[in-house]
Amino acid sequence: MSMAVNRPRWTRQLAGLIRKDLRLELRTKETVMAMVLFSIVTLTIMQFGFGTRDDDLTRFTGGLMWVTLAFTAVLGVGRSYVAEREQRVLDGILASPVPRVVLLAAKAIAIVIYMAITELVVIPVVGIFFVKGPYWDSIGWIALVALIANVCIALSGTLFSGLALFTRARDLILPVLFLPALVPVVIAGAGATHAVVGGPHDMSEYRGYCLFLVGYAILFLLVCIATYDAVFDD
Amino acid sequence: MSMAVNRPRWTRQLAGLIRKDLRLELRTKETVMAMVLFSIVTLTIMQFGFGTRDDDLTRFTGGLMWVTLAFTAVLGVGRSYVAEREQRVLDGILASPVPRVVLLAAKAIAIVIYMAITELVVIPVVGIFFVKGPYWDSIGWIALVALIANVCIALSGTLFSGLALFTRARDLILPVLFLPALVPVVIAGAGATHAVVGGPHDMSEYRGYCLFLVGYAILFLLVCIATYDAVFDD
Amino acid sequence: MSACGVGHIYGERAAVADVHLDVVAGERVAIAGPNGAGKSTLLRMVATLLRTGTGTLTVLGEELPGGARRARCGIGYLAHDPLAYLDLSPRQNLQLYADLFGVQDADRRIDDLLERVDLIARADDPVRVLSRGMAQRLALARMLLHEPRLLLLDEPHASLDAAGTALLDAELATMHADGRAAVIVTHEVERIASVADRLVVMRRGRIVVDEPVAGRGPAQVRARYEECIA
Amino acid sequence: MSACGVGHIYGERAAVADVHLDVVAGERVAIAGPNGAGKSTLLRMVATLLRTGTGTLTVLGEELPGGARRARCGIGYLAHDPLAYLDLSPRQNLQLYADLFGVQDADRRIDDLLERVDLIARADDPVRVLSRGMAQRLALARMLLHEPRLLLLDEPHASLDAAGTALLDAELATMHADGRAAVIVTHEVERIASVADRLVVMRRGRIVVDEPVAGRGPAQVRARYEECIA
Amino acid sequence: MPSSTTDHASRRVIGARAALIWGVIAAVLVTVASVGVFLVAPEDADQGVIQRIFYFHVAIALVSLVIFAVACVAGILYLRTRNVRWDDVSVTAIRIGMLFSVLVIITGSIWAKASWGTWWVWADPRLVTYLIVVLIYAAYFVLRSSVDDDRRLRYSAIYAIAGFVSVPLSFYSVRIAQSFVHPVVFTSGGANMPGSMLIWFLISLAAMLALFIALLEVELVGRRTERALRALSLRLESS
Ligand code: HEM
Ligand SMILES: Nc1ncnc2c1ncn2[C@@H]1O[C@H](COP(=O)(O)OP(=O)(O)OP(=O)(O)O)[C@@H](O)[C@H]1O
Ligand SMILES: Nc1ncnc2c1ncn2[C@@H]1O[C@H](COP(=O)(O)OP(=O)(O)OP(=O)(O)O)[C@@H](O)[C@H]1O
Ligand SMILES: [Mg+2]
Ligand SMILES: [Mg+2]
Repeated sequence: MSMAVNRPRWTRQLAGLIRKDLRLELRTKETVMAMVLFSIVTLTIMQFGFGTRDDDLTRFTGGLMWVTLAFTAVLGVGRSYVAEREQRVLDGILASPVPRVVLLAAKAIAIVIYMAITELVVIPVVGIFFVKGPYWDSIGWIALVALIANVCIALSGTLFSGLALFTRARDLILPVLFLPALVPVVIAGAGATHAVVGGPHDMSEYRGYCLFLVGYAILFLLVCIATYDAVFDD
Repeated sequence: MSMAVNRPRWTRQLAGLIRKDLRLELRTKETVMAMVLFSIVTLTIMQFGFGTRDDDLTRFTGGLMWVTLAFTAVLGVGRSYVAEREQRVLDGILASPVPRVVLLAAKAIAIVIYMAITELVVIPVVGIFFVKGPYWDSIGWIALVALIANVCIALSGTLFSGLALFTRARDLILPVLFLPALVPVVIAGAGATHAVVGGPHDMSEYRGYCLFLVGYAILFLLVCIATYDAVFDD
Repeated sequence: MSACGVGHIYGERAAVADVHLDVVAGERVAIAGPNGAGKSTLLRMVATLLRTGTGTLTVLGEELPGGARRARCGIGYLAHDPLAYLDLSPRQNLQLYADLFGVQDADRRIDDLLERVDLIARADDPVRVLSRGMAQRLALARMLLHEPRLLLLDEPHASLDAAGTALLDAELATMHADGRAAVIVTHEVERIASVADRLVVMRRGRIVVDEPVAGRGPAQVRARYEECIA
Repeated sequence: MSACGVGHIYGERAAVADVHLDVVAGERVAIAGPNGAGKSTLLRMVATLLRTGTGTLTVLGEELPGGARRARCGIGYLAHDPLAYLDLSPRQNLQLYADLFGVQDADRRIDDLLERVDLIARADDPVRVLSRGMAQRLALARMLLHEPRLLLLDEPHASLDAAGTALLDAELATMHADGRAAVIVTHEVERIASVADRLVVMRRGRIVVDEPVAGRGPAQVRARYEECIA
Repeated sequence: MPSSTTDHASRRVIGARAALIWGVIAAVLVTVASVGVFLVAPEDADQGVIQRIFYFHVAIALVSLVIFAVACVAGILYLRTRNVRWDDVSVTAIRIGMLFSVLVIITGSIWAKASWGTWWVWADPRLVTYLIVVLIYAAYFVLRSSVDDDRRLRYSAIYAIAGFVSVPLSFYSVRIAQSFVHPVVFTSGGANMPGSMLIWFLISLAAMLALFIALLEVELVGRRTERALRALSLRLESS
């Protein structure tokens, strides 16, 4: 038999996959809304857990913010392949000539978008409720860390959610795989936030943490490129 | 046509359902293990968020412990109906003559068991890593609060996971409905723990929080009995 | 069972409308009809899984929804999906259902059934790794477990091989004698002559034909069916 | 496609063992066999969804697994499940697959196909609310979307009504002329005479018979099949 | 095939002899190191006898990082070749790595209790990042136990690679971020210790490496034998 006909372009495949994710999101709508709600509830619950013992939580701002974002990320990433799995459609995608790395990229982009929306709410809320002292002038710096961190989260998140996809207790496996990988992000994120919040900016510390995050993202990018083909390769 | 034959006893149904849950658990085994690991990872991650800024976390012991347990509960409860939903078996259960309240009870009991196992690990770990000061002599009191709290968690958890079962974004709805319901549990749990840890026991405060939890459990029991039949009623 | 003016509306689409259908003990009724005619929806209502929107539905002498729990004891429902936990073995799945239905002497009965559907060699593998036809056999065993007096079968022949089909047909053949009843939804019209006493054709949520098939051959039934849906 | 000594072992169970099968352009091969014979497993390997454990498999001139991506462009795979997102509409699902396969002039082609499988009226409802047969029609449309040169069909007639079946059979009838090939797994042995040129019977993971069916009638094919698996 | 060649071939495949040789080397080196560390090496002026734990703590710690690197490389090789033997190496290495890292934490904690007066310091990046490494590799076993067949091997390999990201991060972050209390001896400028200590330290290091290789070989022999037996019984069954 002769060669197959049309060689699809990966840009179109990527766009198609992202459009699909966003359409599902629009149809079920509550995903992003619930991520936002969840992060606010988490902040509240931590406020109750810690705040009652200590009135000024400024010192803990970074920690509160990034622990919350980490848990929200676990939640959001946990949904990445839910539709594919529950509705048994993955075989259809895998039987199409789409490079596995494009699948990864599409999911990663969706995660970055969802996380960014969540942060758009969380970062101001933290500022309003927890910080006593200067905050708003450093919001640009915080946004920058968040941006880099989102890339880390998206890269590691897609990889691990791809792995968790066919494990038996997926809902539990994912946080167990993913949270430890997020610990460095939490530390660096909290550190960087702390460096610019509630007092004089410590830019050298801030830069150090940001570089750390960039390194982490690069390392994970390499891992993803090296392994992602194998994730879906039966 | 005449009446149907055997009227099954609800005790046997309950036992059968619990056995099924535990068998699934044994087969996939890592569920409890993952809950335990998750709680440890959560403790660690919160430690990173806060510990690096404050060396003695004794004041926050209760908060750390109960925030961790709350998240673990969300995770564990999230699994309650995963098998039924993903594997499309719920119709089989619902087409059998089992009272809906028995379904609730079976799930609730399974959750209590899983939570108890998790606490068996979390409570000592917290003692080892976070508390500077007396802890082990009040471990019995902590266990008691945990027991009462587990009942609250199980009752509200089954109800909400039953509700979430039929909404599309289950993974997100559950934490968003369930976490707020856990806020009182976290406050009371943390308060009671704080009353007996790291200093002289304050038994009247402890008793107050415990009574609050008992009240909360009773309240939820009533809500469950009143609404559960409606949850599964198509 | 007896349905009187039964209907169900999803959103704004009437999936089933004004259906009148009586099935007496010992009778086997086949329901056929184009895709989307409302056959599965009707079956789900009789199986007490979906409330009727209009009309009254009486199953095994119990009026729904009030008597649903009692009716369920006597209903065997076979759905599109096998309704089994994929991570449990066939035997464990049947044990669960035995508990739920209060089956007496469960272990013996489960072994019997597994033998009959030829799954005994795979009785302890997780259902996840069974082939599609094996899962369908398990669904058959599950349906028969509690000796239901009314069988509701939604495309029961799907994925069954020759042996499985023979088994199912044999089971349906004995129903007459014990006074049990069956409602069989199927697209394999040729089979109807051998598995049912009555043919009901549905179209767009309504019953358009309801007549006995006694004495007709497969080709005649097929011809009659095509006439109905033309 | 050409399979040479192909096998796959799940854990310790050989689902498919030492299969030799050649399908040339324009040929339609039906695979039949008892439940659990390994038919679906074989099909999944040809569809590049499962790696072969042993042997070499060449599909559309590409050796697997190396050439899998190129081979996929020309394969149309119809599985037990419809492989569609339940919360998207049929049209949106087809749009996604059109992007993945790089289909030219996608919108027109999608409308055409929806028309052909008679889903145009439901093109914008979520797949979740479609009946089982409608979902199967959507799966048909999805499979044909990118004009594959090799069709792999796993029990394609399941849940289809008379009209749907006629549609599928008509599609299969044109294959010969355009030099496309098809492998059809089915339990409805009587249909084989009309949809296939060759009958392959599998048992316990092996091919036991592989012969042309040209000129035989349904009854003859059925008799031959029963002889094979006896 | 004549049975003697089969025997010979399978023995080579199983590799029992290599295990034996490495076992002997490890035993000798560990004995020498123990004797040297406790009887010969000079006593630390500030810390006294507890300082001797240094030789083991640091050697085990460094080797544990090497082990995880081995697991990562074996994972890459598995994905390349799909040969089960590489999965064996990877999983066994991580098992031993976990054992070693628990030993690191135990020896470190004992030392910490003696010299810092506490079992654990949360504010120290060395301790904390190492704990992350341990947690990450603990999750490896959860992942492994919850998938079957080919997927198990593939996922394990992928995770062995992804998990390794934490190791260089942990190693370098300490050197960049300036540890809180935990000492850093080996810097880009070399080792900051007297020669007499360095010799015994190097011997301990060699001993721990040999111990790792010996344990690895023994485990591998066990796994290969088991697999050979299973293949044999399967062949007997089918024939
Ligand atoms: C539970 C606590 C501890 C853990 C988890 C731990 C972990 C480690 C690890 C992973 C290394 C090797 C990697 C590296 O050098 O970056 C290391 C090296 C070392 N540890 Fe520890 N350690 C602990 C406690 C201690 C204590 C209490 C001391 C001494 C006061 C100590 C002294 C050293 C020294 C001197 C080195 C070599 C430093 C170097 O490689 O530059 N450690 N430790
Ligand atoms: N994921 C799996 N893991 C382990 N064993 C499997 C798996 N999938 C299938 N099997 C086994 O492989 C064998 C062949 O299965 P397969 O699905 O190919 O059969 P089939 O011929 O399609 O049967 P059917 O007609 O029932 O669909 C069966 O014994 C089945 O139990
Ligand atoms: N959950 C639902 N929500 C909305 N509409 C539904 C739902 N389920 C079914 N429908 C619609 O009800 C109608 C009847 O569906 P039903 O499944 O009963 O058909 P059917 O006769 O079983 O068809 P098939 O032969 O294809 O299985 C269809 O138009 C279908 O789209
Ligand atoms: Mg139907
Ligand atoms: Mg099959």
